[in-house]
Amino acid sequence: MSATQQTLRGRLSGLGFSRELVLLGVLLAELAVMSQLSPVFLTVGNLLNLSRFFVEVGLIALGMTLIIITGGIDLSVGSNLALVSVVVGFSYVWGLPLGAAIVLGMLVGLLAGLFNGLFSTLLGLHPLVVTLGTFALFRGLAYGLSDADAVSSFPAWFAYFGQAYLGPVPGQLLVFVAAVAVVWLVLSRTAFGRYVYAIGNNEEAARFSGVPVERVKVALYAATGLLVALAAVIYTSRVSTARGDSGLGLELDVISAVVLGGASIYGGTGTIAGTVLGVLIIATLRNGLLLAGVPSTWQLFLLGVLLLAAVFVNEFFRKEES
Amino acid sequence: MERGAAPGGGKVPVFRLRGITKRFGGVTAVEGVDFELLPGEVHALVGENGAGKSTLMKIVGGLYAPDEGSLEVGGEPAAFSSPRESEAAGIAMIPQELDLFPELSVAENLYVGRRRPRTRWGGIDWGRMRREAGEKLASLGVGLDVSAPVKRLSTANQQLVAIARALLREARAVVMDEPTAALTGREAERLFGIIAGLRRRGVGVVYISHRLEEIFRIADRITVLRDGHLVKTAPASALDPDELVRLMVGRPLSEFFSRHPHEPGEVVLEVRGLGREGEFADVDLVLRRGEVVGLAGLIGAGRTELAQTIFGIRTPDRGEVRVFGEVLPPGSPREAMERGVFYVPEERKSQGLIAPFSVKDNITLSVLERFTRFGFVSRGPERELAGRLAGALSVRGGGIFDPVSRLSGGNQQKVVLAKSLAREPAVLLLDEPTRGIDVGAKSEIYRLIDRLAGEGRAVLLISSELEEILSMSDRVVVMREGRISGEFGREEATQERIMAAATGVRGPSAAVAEEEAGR
Amino acid sequence: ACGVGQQPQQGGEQGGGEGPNKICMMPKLVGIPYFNAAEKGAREAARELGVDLVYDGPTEALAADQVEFIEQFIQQQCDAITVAANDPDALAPAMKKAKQAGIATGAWDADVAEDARDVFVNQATFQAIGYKLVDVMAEQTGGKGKFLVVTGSLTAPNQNAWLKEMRERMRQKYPQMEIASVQPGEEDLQKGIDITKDYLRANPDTAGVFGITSVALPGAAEAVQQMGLKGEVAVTGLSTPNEMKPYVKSGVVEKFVLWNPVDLGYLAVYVANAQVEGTLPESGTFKAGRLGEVKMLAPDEVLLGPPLVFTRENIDEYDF
Amino acid sequence: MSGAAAAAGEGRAGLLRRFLARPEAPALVFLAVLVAVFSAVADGFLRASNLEGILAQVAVVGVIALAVNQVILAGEIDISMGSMLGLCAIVAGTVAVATGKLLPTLLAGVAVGAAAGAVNGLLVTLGRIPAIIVTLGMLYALRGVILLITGGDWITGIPREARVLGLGSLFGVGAPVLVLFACYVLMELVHRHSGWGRDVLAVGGNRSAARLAGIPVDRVRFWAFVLVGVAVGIASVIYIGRAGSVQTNTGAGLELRVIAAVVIGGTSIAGGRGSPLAALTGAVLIGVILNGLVLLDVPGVWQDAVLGSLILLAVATDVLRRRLIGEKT
Ligand SMILES: Nc1ncnc2c1ncn2[C@@H]1O[C@H](COP(=O)(O)OP(=O)(O)OP(=O)(O)O)[C@@H](O)[C@H]1O
Ligand SMILES: Nc1ncnc2c1ncn2[C@@H]1O[C@H](COP(=O)(O)OP(=O)(O)OP(=O)(O)O)[C@@H](O)[C@H]1O
Ligand SMILES: [Mg+2]
Ligand SMILES: [Mg+2]
Repeated sequence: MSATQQTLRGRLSGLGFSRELVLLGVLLAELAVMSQLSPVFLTVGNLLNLSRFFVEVGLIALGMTLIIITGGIDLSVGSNLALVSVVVGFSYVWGLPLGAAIVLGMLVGLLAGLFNGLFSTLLGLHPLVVTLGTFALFRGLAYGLSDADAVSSFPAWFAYFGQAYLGPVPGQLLVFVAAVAVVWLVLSRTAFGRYVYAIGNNEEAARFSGVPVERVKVALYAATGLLVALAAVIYTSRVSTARGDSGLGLELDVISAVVLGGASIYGGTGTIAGTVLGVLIIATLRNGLLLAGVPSTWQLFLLGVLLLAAVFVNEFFRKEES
Repeated sequence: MERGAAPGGGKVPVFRLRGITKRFGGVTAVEGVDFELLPGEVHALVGENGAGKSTLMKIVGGLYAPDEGSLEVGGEPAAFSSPRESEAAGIAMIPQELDLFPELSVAENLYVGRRRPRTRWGGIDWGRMRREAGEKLASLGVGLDVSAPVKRLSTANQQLVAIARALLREARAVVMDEPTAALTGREAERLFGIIAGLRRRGVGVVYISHRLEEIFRIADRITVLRDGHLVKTAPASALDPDELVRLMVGRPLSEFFSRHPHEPGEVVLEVRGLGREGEFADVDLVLRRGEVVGLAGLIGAGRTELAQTIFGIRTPDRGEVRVFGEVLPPGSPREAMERGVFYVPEERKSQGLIAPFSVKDNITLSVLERFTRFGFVSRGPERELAGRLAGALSVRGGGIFDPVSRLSGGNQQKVVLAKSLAREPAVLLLDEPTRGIDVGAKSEIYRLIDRLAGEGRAVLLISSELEEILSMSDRVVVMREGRISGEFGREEATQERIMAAATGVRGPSAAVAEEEAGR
Repeated sequence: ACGVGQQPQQGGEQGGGEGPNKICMMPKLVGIPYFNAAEKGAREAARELGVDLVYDGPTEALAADQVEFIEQFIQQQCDAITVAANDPDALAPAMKKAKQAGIATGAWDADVAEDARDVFVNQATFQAIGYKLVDVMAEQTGGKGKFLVVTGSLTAPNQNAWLKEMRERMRQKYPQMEIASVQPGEEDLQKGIDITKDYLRANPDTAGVFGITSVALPGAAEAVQQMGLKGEVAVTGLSTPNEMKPYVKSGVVEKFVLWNPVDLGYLAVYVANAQVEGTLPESGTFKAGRLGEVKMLAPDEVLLGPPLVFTRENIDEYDF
Repeated sequence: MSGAAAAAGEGRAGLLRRFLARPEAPALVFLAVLVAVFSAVADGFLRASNLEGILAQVAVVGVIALAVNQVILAGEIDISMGSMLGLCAIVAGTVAVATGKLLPTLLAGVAVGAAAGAVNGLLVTLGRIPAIIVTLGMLYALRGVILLITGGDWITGIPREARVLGLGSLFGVGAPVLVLFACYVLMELVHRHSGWGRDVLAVGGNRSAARLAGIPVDRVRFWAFVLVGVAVGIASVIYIGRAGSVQTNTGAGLELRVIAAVVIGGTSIAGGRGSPLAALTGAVLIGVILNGLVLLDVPGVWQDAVLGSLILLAVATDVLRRRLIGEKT
């Protein structure tokens, strides 16, 4: 880094350029470019409609943010989503009332998360290793239970979860906004949130300070399981199908959004605002490119390049750490 | 070593700093400081915590670039942009904070970043490496399994490895930043022997320490820093301890150890037959209200393990701990805290503090739930408590909202203590609470310990400084190889008796036995 | 105001208003030869008809991604949307939404739920394919033996339907033929090769291997070739000719089955355009450019024709 | 192990402890148990051709895992291998079709891989972007590049001469196995006997201390990423040799399989602890499981579930090891 760069960076960060502000800038720039590429893009209708496609990733990203702040990771979220979806669909087909099936699905999602948390904390194994195992296990259970078949004969009211509108606003957007508010409050205002950061920065010192490290971690994985289950219900309703290959590759989408939002996979840093911006940046990029008629083969390339560029800009503005 | 004589008959300094200034953001760590190190001299660098000693030496070590001022090495201007360049110029550092590679073996730790011995085929000669490492450590009087990973070693042994690492290089200057902080008297003595050897060979040694008696034993010259400024550089013979303290603190220190013995009250903590496989066994211990009990012992005696087991960080294999007569559930620090037991760890960096957290967040971490309403932290009272405790312990170098990583070591230690006070514990287990702390802060901490005892709390003071133990304790318990080997009342406790109990041998042969125990 | 599936706003300007018709066509995924071939046909038809063709889809065969594309097509105000569905039901809500917006809807290659589209362009019935595969295999193995089936993804509905028809054909006509195992190749060439090899090593009595996707078949053929079992283990299935040419030429694969995806894409555009123009008949036949008269199987189903069987003799005539 | 000489005089128990202290011990034990179980219940598992087949199948993942192992040991991560393998295979395949020779094919694959790895390394070290983001971005970007340059068409008809690394054999042992073994021996030498190999451990174990010790931390990390690229290049030539053609989704999902191999083998994801043998063991372990699933004819829909359970069981073995050597918390 040259001296001029450093002073520029120093001056700008002196002006209070936080990570989130930079990401906001990236998002606004993106909106500006996309609206030039497609006239439909910057319409209220499109933007609201677009929200229906990031809510599932967004919900899971909230939980993943907290997990990543503690220095953990959960690779099993996509598989868990499929498992919950299949449980809801097939328990309904096998005769459970749909309401009960949904409750059962939520329970399964929660238990799956709990399993991740307990397995890694009780046995002292890195969550990456454990969730690599459950990544295959949950997916396999989803395939096995559904026998690779699909269910789509849901009653009409099930559509509310993923296809309802309140006025012009998609229902799931409201769910997402509520979830963001709750998780943001928990992370920034509660003792639990402080513990999450403490664990991520120095787990041993947290333990010496009486932070219930194991309990916090298990709670996080379980809560993420629950968020995955919520996302799974919305997803199943949105596509009105329950099948074993749902959410394939979802974990990468979620992790992309979280790390773009500034969370470090080494733990200790990350914010909800950053994650939400990360989710929005990726979602608008995909939507804008589609509307602009950019072939999807280009999108992968541009997504990768943008991810790098956004983070590079972000790092550039970040305060120097000695 | 060949060094030409400079005009005027003086020697050319190994290195010389002129007008050095270094700022961190708004904080000026050192300002306009001159410092020189001559070949074959031991130059002590003293000052309060945060005075800028480490910062100044990190500039010599190539870790920081100075904002102003210049550096000369062997009479030539120099500028280091990395530790590597500093090393190449013949300067070896023993850093203040232990920085080893926990998964690598002792032998390998000594060779990281160095040229490793090679076999004829170009591979690494592991046999020779282990042999040489063993010899180097043996010269320090340490017998360690050099193929064991460093993470298995106690702090003291890790410190010895760090020292051996620096000495392995044939350096012209060795900078030692508080090398004895984690050592007991025995190892410290060995180190002094090594320093004498270095000096004979014409190597310059910068010696940073808060232990004044050490300074006067080994230093040729003393430089005093205060608040980043140079106060004085003088031959050691021209100073006396009181004068030195006055230079460091800026005022005379009236009473160093403050202790007002009280009548011990009821039993607060009772340890019965506590044991952990391979660490300690059959420990019985009683702490009473208003009592300070010193826990002495050699390195590896198992004092840290015992204290951590009482606190619940480690789970005992046998025995029980009672607090106010009730059995403490084993293995739960939270439960111990609830019942009024608190442990102040010896490892400040890894166990005591969350470095990026602010002073406030560190102080209140253990009591956070007290400030929560409906799960939310009420920030007013939290800030109030943190401010009050930081003030009470006179934490300097940053406000309560600054990250604790920005404070000097001693001030960090005060934050750790403030954190323990936040819980208002009935039993306080202090593990080396004054390690790396300046005289001023030390005396503040002694006053604090006295006050806590006066308030009716029970204090277990683990320390490797015998003087500290003797001056502060109502009772001294000694551990040897995981067992209690002696207990002395205030009147009976003497240096000789404690050493005898710690080494297991009485009388003049104790020193020989110590040698034996080291193997 | 709360309603289900009621997307307010928008909806394209339909019918042959000013400008060319805009047809949005989606494959299961982009970036594989089969759908590239279909695109070739579609573009040819679009040129002939003078329509504006948008041909795009996800880079992975995922129904959820396809839903997103359909929503975007609606935003882009297409006149017709026709899709090759990765899941019949998952795409249904989005397709219904398109319908409500007044867009002509259709499916090609793989159907969506019947009530979610106006018409389906069927390349060949499940029965025709399943039966033909078994017949081709029976020819080579004398109508008996145990068989391995390597599929693409476990959940692909059309593959499950073909399997069902294959079993049915064996039960009816070749009682001595038996599907001993179905293994998922996960649309991964290497994985297809590996599981075929593993299976054949463990079950040397296997008479033949079906590879029923364009990735699974070359994988199975490669495995048999590498193990030197040419002539002992018969291989057939569904795939595209360019990928299969080496194996047909070397004799590992005698025959395999498919329809012509170029023609399929071509037909899908003709049908979609006829929908927009309102010229699609309810029954009888329908004139589709160079394909001539094409049969209406039902009022909402157009059939491309019987499956094609590729052999050493005819394979060089095709390039896709 | 070569350390055995130093352990002379120690009893059997000492040797056992020494073995158990090694990072790959749990995976090795679990692998042994699994092999025993499969030999008993699966006909033909123990046949030489099957065992050779397993090794040949894990060659691609194994060769890459050996390199990724170094990245993880250095405290970094690389998840771009899947797309990188696809790109290398496309380029190497094209060259193979054009030239019909092994050497240019290999050079092309390795060159492309090394270039991609160098980009990763530069972005991580000079760009100061966390490796997970760099390689995630590359995962997407390179897959995009593949689709853009091929337009989705396969590369078919790769001539036999260029497929030697996939199809050839020496003394009845397949070329993929030989290449895998050669790479393993090489990495073991690098790991134990090269300065870079030891520096990797130091950097991963304590990066700031490594910097203090004068290790050129950035250079060490950079070469780890390049090494992955080179390994992917070699693996891509094995791949085209074994597959005979290249599809555009070649390597999709490979990154997780490789990382699974490395960490299940026992290399710590936190860096600084692990060995090439761990990566190899992990790769073989997964290969054995997958092979067993087919031999036992586990229904396709349940295969992932069984795989997942066995992975969890394998990693849980580590707890047993810690109990045995008395590591306490
Ligand atoms: N990296 C840093 N960032 C910001 N401030 C720093 C940094 N390092 C040191 N300081 C500040 O510089 C001053 C000098 O610190 P230094 O560590 O040199 O003190 P010291 O004399 O070594 O103290 P101690 O005896 O406690 O080790 C302190 O006020 C400290 O807070
Ligand atoms: N020479 C040695 N070789 C191997 N392990 C040792 C050695 N010395 C100490 N240990 C390990 O360290 C443990 C004791 O560590 P430690 O030095 O922290 O004890 P302590 O009595 O608390 O000393 P202090 O707190 O003064 O450093 C022992 O139980 C032992 O496991
Ligand atoms: Mg210091
Ligand atoms: Mg101790």
